[in-house]
Amino acid sequence: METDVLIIGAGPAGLAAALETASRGLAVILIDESSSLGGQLPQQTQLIRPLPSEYGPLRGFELAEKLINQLEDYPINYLLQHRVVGLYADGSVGVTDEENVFPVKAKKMIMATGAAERAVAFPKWTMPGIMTIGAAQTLINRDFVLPGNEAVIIGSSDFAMDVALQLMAVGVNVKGIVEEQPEVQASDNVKIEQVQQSGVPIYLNASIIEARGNGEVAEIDIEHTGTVLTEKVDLVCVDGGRSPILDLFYQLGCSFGYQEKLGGWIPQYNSNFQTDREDAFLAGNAAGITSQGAILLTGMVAGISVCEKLQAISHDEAQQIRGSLFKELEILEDKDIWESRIHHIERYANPKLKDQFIS
Amino acid sequence: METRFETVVIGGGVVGSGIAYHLSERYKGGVLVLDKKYPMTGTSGSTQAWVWVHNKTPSWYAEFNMYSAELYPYLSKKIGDVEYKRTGGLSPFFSEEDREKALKLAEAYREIGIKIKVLSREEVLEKEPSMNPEVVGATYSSIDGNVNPFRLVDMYMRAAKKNGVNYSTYNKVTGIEKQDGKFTVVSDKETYECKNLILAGGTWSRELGEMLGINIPVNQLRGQILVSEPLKPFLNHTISGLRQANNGEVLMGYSMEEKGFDRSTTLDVIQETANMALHYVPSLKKAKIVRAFSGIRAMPEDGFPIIGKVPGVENLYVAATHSGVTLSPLIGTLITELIMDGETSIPIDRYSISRFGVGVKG
Amino acid sequence: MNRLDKSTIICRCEEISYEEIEEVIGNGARTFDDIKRLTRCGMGPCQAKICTSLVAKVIHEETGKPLHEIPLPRMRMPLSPIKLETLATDSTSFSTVKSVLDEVELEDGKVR
Amino acid sequence: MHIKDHPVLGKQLQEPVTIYFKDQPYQAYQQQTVAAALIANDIKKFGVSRKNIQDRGLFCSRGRCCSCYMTVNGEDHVRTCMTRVEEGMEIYPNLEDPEVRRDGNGD
Repeated sequence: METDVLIIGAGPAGLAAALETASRGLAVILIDESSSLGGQLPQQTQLIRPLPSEYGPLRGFELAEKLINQLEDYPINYLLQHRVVGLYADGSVGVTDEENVFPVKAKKMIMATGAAERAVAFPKWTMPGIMTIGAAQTLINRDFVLPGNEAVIIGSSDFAMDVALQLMAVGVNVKGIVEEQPEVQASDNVKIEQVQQSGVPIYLNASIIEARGNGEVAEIDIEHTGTVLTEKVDLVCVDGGRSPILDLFYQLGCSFGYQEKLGGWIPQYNSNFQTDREDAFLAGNAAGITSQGAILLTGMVAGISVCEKLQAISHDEAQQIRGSLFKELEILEDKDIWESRIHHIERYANPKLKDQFIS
Repeated sequence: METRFETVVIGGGVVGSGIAYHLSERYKGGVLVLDKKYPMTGTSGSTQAWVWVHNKTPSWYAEFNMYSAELYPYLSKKIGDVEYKRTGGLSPFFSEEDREKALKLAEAYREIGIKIKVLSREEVLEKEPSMNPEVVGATYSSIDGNVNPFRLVDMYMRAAKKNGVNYSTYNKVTGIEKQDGKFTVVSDKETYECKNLILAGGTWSRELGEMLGINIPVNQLRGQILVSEPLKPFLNHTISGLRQANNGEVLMGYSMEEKGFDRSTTLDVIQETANMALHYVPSLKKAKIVRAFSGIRAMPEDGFPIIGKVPGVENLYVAATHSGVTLSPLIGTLITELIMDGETSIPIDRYSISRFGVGVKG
Repeated sequence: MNRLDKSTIICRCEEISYEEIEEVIGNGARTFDDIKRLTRCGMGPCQAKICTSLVAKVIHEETGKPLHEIPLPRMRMPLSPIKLETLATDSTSFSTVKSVLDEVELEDGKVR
Repeated sequence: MHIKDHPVLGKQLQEPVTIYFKDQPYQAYQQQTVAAALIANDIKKFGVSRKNIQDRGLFCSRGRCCSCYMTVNGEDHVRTCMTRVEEGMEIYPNLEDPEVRRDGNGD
């Protein structure tokens, strides 16, 4: 299989990049291991704002529909339920449909492989009924299944607040949010307010001593201000934060930098969202954990840069569009994340980790 | 930490740690092992770890490997369980022409006391029921087996440390000099002095030798290896190309590529290796592969080990070889004999570095 | 990270605890891969996708090294587990993959 | 418990599907994954770990942690969080290492 552009990951970043490239006449293959487009968006039932100007505030699944519909009149080759296995010596990407593994040779690649949730370890954290907040959200908003009736959430990011509200919306009794740090990690005060008004206590400087249960979680001990609180639960959702998924960048020999605020190790990339491997671009959470609006903008930048490199648009036009996309990104993105991203791009020439396969 | 030692070993992999352990059993002087990272970041940590004798050629080299294989049971008694299993080694073939080659091999080995049987198809399938029924025959040697390389090096280190050997890791050697009968070893963290110096640099032996103007002609030959998820035990032998570890995973791979120090893997070789594994054992088809790693063989220019004293440089010893896992008990014993007794119990002049016409350059 | 109870599992595939990792760090292991080779931590089906960040925290706590100085583990293909038959092609030609007998050369009927 | 009427997404569970866990029939719906369908039927323990035989179930639901490994229609170590239910699916917990011998002489 040959193509101009291979986009890996059909989440918001991949879909945005697909629009920029396919709408300018480039042959695009869009691959995702899930059976549907949109990545995690379809299960985001909360209102997403801010979004780039042309999108306006939408709920996650509405945004997914819009991104998918925009691609309707372009001949994109969708490879759903396909996943990347690795690379061939000539640089083509090894893809599998679970029957065979076959090479896909692309002139340029855009990796929109997203982020993965980090685990939180405490005694017996491996019991059934203990899962990530992303897993709980997937169950209620995509599979329409109640993961439990009485829950405790460990961690207090914006994502954790969304999941707390969504669990309560489907009737789960969220008995508390446990945060190790002295202050709530979420930045959206409206959501924090909503969670507290629903009667959910947020325990700060608190940690989990142990979970207990037979075959599945039944009880959890929370240490808070010197006292031990035991809660009867059948669901524990952990929020260990998220990090970019790096496996494919690593196989490509990309080098990495480290930005705490962007999720830790990040592939090195310049202002074209090009990694230090000439034919590999990136977009979305893979370029640093950020909000949905920013994710879309990074997909557009990567798409525009690829169009420029494949002469689908001129350098000047690309510079002009990128300029305005970066301006909008600065306005829309959380200040700390924006500054970390700029700092990361500035250090493009001196990565912290490189030549990982040369011993 | 002390900076003067009677003996310094550069390189803490299976060969270097093997030497340090065997030396520590008899030697009373201070021993320091230097490694530029932590042991097993090189070949010792990325190997199928066969303890393999048969079809190593010529026969004197097979004999050398056999001596080492025979030391393994005693080694396990001394340093603890290294998951050494003398499973017997099967090298199957699928065409009648190979049978002639196999018979010649068996005959050549019989002369030096290595029993190799050439099995018929039925005998192969009886020994290894999961083998592809299209197999035509196999060479079989009861001495072959395998070991867990991680445990082997770990147990060597623990036993050596218990006998007083010091390890300094993440401490790369950057320069070596010899003046008035002593070696000065300069490394990232420290400068050391010692009487005896042992070069066990594995794939980096050439670079190490150059620090003393000595040619240690070791090249790099990459091998890619597939690892399956742990499966219920079903493979009885070490088969040339794959084996099943104690933990149940099957290791598959027998490839050779000249890629210098590039330890990446490629789907090209991975898929070819998968074809080989399925060709040998079709029932592996549903087994899931969880990892493909690659290791760099430390391959001396002529393929044979470089062991022993360095002519012209007193108290300098070198141990650089391929099949370091198979040979580590023997090499450890031989180097210890050279240092303690000045000579070895079996002749090793074939393996001397002098065969490369080496003298001290400059 | 619950540092009080060192029996806490860090690698859920291979069930390696905090104290097992702490012990090998005490013996000089510094990177994820050092720890993996000595304890099997990270060798399970998930291939360290879950325990990488947890082990990095243990290394940080035991050695004081900041997280940005704790390198990534060596990530390998396949990016997630895959059946051998899916990987295999139907070709029977082998170029780089050899059989051991290939290496045995005969010179005028004798093994060289 | 299935969410028949989602507060934001409404009635999404349309085509029912019957799946079998340890030979017992359970109710699922077309677009659900095996893992989700089992949880809807209060089955959270999908298997046990290898060394300490500890219970395991859904954790990451992204196909990365492999804690949701089960035997589905005769195939071992299937990631049930990434596998959609199909009518008549036979599902068993993951209790031991896969056995290859029986596949060898089967199909």
